Order: sequence, then structure tokens, then C-alpha cells
Amino acid sequence: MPDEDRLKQIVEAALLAAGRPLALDQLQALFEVREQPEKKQLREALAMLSEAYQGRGIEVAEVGSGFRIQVRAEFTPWVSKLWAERPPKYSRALLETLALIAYRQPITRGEIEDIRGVSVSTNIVKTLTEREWVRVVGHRDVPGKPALYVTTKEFLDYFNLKGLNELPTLAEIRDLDSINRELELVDPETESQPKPASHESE
Amino acid sequence: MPDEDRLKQIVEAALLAAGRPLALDQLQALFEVREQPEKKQLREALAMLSEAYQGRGIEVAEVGSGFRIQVRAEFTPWVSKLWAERPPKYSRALLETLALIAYRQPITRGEIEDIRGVSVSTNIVKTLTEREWVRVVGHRDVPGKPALYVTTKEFLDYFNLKGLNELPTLAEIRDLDSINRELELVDPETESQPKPASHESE
Amino acid sequence: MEQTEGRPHYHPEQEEMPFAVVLGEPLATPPTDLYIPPDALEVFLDAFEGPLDLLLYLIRRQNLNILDIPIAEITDQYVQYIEMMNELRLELAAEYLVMAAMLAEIKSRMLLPKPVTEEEEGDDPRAELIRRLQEYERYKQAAEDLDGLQHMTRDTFQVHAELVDRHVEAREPDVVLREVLLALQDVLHRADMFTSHRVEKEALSVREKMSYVLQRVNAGEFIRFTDLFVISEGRLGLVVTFLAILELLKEALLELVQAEDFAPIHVKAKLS
Repeated sequence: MPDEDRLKQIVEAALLAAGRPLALDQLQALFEVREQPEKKQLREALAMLSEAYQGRGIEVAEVGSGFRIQVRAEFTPWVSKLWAERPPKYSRALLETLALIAYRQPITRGEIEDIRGVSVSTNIVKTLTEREWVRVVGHRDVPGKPALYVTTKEFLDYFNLKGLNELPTLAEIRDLDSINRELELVDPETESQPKPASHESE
Repeated sequence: MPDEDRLKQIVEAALLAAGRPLALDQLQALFEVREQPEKKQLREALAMLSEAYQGRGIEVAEVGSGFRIQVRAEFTPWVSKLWAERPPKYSRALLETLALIAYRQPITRGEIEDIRGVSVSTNIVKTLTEREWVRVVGHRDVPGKPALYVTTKEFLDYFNLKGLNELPTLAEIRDLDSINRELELVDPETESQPKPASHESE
Repeated sequence: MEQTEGRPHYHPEQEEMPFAVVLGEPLATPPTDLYIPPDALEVFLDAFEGPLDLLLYLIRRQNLNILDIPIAEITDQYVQYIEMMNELRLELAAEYLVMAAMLAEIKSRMLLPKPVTEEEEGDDPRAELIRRLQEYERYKQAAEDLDGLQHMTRDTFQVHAELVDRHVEAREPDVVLREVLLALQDVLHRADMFTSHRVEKEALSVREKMSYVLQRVNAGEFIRFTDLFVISEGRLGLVVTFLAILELLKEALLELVQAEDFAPIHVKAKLS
């Protein structure tokens, strides 16, 4: 019979390699007849394993068809991203709206429309608000009481900015070259945005 | 940013849940942009994990397409009992063809045949391609435009290699000069012989 | 790799390994007189990966140095194998015959008296064959080395833990700051705002401060004018705050109230 430690290691390796729950007799069957552990010993090994997994990313669970090792529920938010779909792209209109709010805040939707020359859809404002990049800071005291939009701290965090003054000035945006230069200075991080896990290119 | 311990737990949970190797940027992509760990931190977490797996049934391995957790080879005798069928055995012809592609890539089928002195069956190329161990990277610009084969990341993954430089060293070969010296001869030209493909050792 | 199971894998250096099994009898070595029971011949041929492999075997079997092949002897043996297989009508790859012809040619050239003169002299007809044998042998070795590496599903296994309750969450789009700026550039082109007098170096910190002030002066409440200034921001910060307040007044978003001369100034949002 393998000693306690070894038994624990074999049980761990088998449960993880199987990728499905294993019953005690399936675990027994991994051993030659004369060195087969008793179920009690296997249970002990599983208990030891379970203890060793305290404070770890995984845990031992007993389910209908036996024992399995599974990811602790608290890590689901991160691990689920492995299967996340490729995110859609934002529309040009949304990006323009965002840029105008950033540069001309506080600004009303009507003012954005004046500058863009086209109307701003409710969806765009909703998306930006839900993403917590912009919020309403109040309402302009004019007929219709339009909402005044400003950018948030989350906006700065996402784009890795300490403050709005780290954005290139309008004058600098005039030509693309200066944007590129500016970005290399201001913003080396965001260029390497996370690629969705499941879409690694060769 | 999650603290060290938490980072280690998330990395462990993700590698175990993925069931395939994950590259560092795939691991980074599990985090929200503003709490994304640096690659250096991920490497540290992986090293800590690797250490925690000392004396355990599993280990962290770095292979072609990233990091994965795998069964320690010493436990294979028990773990392999989980599956009724035995692992595939590969024929010498297949292994020789694969070795030539691995060591001489990019290489055409004709070049492989020249060195092996025998034709390469279509089945072998098909098997290697289906297993995704080799792929066509282009075509040599000579009559017939033969396909050029290279090995893939999956090849590295399968053979537990980080990169091609981890392949076992190729045996020494004596060049014609030294052969001729051995033979106490001077001129290596052998114009009356069937011209072999030009495969001098690199 | 001394992998022996289930493979017609021939190892010249391992003489005790059955070379072929004929009528249930293991055959440790091929008979030196070249007699091979017909049933075994096919097995025998299967064990070789072509003429170079067969030649290597013939050489290694006699512990000969590859660089010093007794060409006449090897050629005779090789040709005998080939002829025998031909007689038995075993399907023989054409490459074996080509090699036989090549060997015969080398042999005949070796037998010729060495020309006393000129270029022919330095030309050992074996050189090219030796080169090819060496080249093949190194990849034959490489193939064995490859097989000796840790294989997945043979020597080790990828492990997997269950993710219970896995939910595919819709990812939010990633945006690079550059895209936002390019979008802005477009708008600016369209709106022809480049000439606007508002385009100033300080504009953004003033804008940011405007948002900050608006957030402080929540509608309805009076707040002391001086409370809007953050002393720790220094002189420039104070100026920016002041400009922001002026701009907000100009845009009619703020209201300043002073009850009497030299009394504290209060600020009220003109938001609703």
C-alpha cells in the first residue's frame, strides 16, 4: 500500500486528470489488487486534500457520482472570462460623444448634438452611463432643464489617466502624428488592451 | 490589484479550469483593466504555485502556448488506469518525418524524402496535420510549388517543450571534407553519383 | 528509446530482442547466411524505413564504422536481400532497387584500378553514400529522441478542475484612448472648432475643475466661495478653480451671493 502522502498525491492527480467525478471504487481501481487502499483510507486522503486546499483556488467537492475537484465559487468572476465572448466594438458616434463630454464637460446632450451636427441617441448616453464613464452632475437652468454630463473617476481609471489634463490638448489633436507622440508619452498601457482569452491568434 | 495570495489563487483556478495551456496575456485578460497584474507578477505567482506543488501530485509546466498544470510523470502508472485505451504509439516513419520537420523547418515533402531515402506517405502528413503538430506555412518558389511544413505550438505542447531550442541536440555529422580526409582523399565532388538533394548540415 | 512493445522496431544494438517471430518462434538475429524463412521476410522488410535504414542495419550489425564501409561486402548482402524479396514477389518500394543500382555502381568503380592521373583520383565514390547514411542516421536518432520526450496522454496529463456555475458574461468593449481621440479629431474637423478661442492649454484642467465645482455645489445649498478652493493645490490650482468658477458663471451654471460688503461670498448652483 502506498503511504499516506503518496495516496493523497495519487488521488489528487487522478481527480484532476479525470476531469469528472470519481467514486471511491473508481479510485480503488487505480491500484494493483494487492496494494489497493481501503475506502476509509481514501476518505482520509480526500479529507487531507480538502484541508490542503484551504486558502487555495480549488476545493474538493462530493457530488452525486463521487468526488471532484472544482474551482472555488469566489473565483468564478475571473475564471469565467476564459470563455468570454469577444467584446463588440463601440460605435464611432459613442466614441465621439465620450470625447466631447471629456473635453467640454459639463455639457448637455443638445450641446453635443450642436457640435457633432447629428443627434445623439439615447442608447449611447445610456451605455456610457452604465459603463460609469459619464454621469449627470445636474441640469442646466434653461427650458427643458437638460442634464449636464461629466466624466467620472472610473473614466480616468479605465484610460489610466491621473486627471483630464493628461489628455492631449485640442490643439495637439489637430494632426495625427502628434496624437501618436502624445500617446506614447501619456498612455503606454492602454495600447496593449487585454485580448479576450479564447481568441489568441497563432 | 489583487494581493499576492489572491493572484496565486486566481491563476491556479484559471489554469485548472481552462484545461489547456494559458499564455501570460490570457491570464492578464482575466482581470479588469485597472486591476490587471503585470506579467512579472504573474510569473511570480506561477513560481509560487510551482513551489506549493512540491510533493504533490501535479506540477506547473511551461510549454509552447503558455503555462499548464499537469500530472507529475511519476503518477502516470496510476492515472493512466482511468482510461481503458492505451495512448497512441507512433510509427517510426511518422516520428522520422516529424523529426525532420521539427529540426529542418521549413521543409518540403520532397526534401524529407531525400533525407529518408523513401517516400513519405500521404497518411503521415495527414495525421500530423490533423493532430495540428505541423502546418503548411507557404510554398517553395520552385516548379510544382511544394508546400513548406513547420511545426506548431501544439507540437511543442504535446512534447512538453517551451520552444524548439529545447529539442534534444541533433547528432554531429561529419562534413564531406572530413569524410574525405578520413578516406585519405581530396576532392569531394562525386559527379557520377545521383545528385542528392542539397542538405548539408546547418 | 528502448521501447519494445508492439512495434516492429528494430534495434541493431540489442541482439537478444526477437528480430522477428516466425511460426511462434522468436528469431533473435537474422541468419548470417541470409536465409530468412519466407514468412519472416515481410516482417523483416516492414522493420526498415527504406534502403538507407536497411543499409545502416547491415553496417551496424557487423560493428563497422560508417566511414569505412566494405562496399563490396555490403553491396552483396544488400543485393541478396533485394533479390530474395523480388523472388518472393514481395512488394518492394522502388527506392530499394535504386539503392541496389547505386551500390553496384559504387562497387564497380571501387574495383577499377585507380587511375594514376588527374582529377578522378580524389574521388571516393563512397563519399556521397556515407554522407547520406550519416544524415539519415542523425534524424533516425532524432526521431527516437522525440519519442523519448514526455508525451501528453502517455507520460503526463493535462489536468482540469470543474467550474461550477460558469456563466458566460458579455464582455464590455475595450476602448483604446487613441480611438477616442481619433473620434474627437473627426468631430473637430466637422465642427471646424480648431479656430475656437477656447482651445487653450489650460482648458482641460479648467473643465475638470468645473465638473468638480458643480459636484460640490449641489443644487439648492449655498456653499462658501472660499470652500471651493483647495489650498494644497497651490497657486496654479487656485487659479484654475477661479477660472472654472468664472466659466461656470458665464455659462449661467453658478450664482454668487454676497449679503453685504465684505461679507462671505456664497455660491449656489443654478442647476435644477
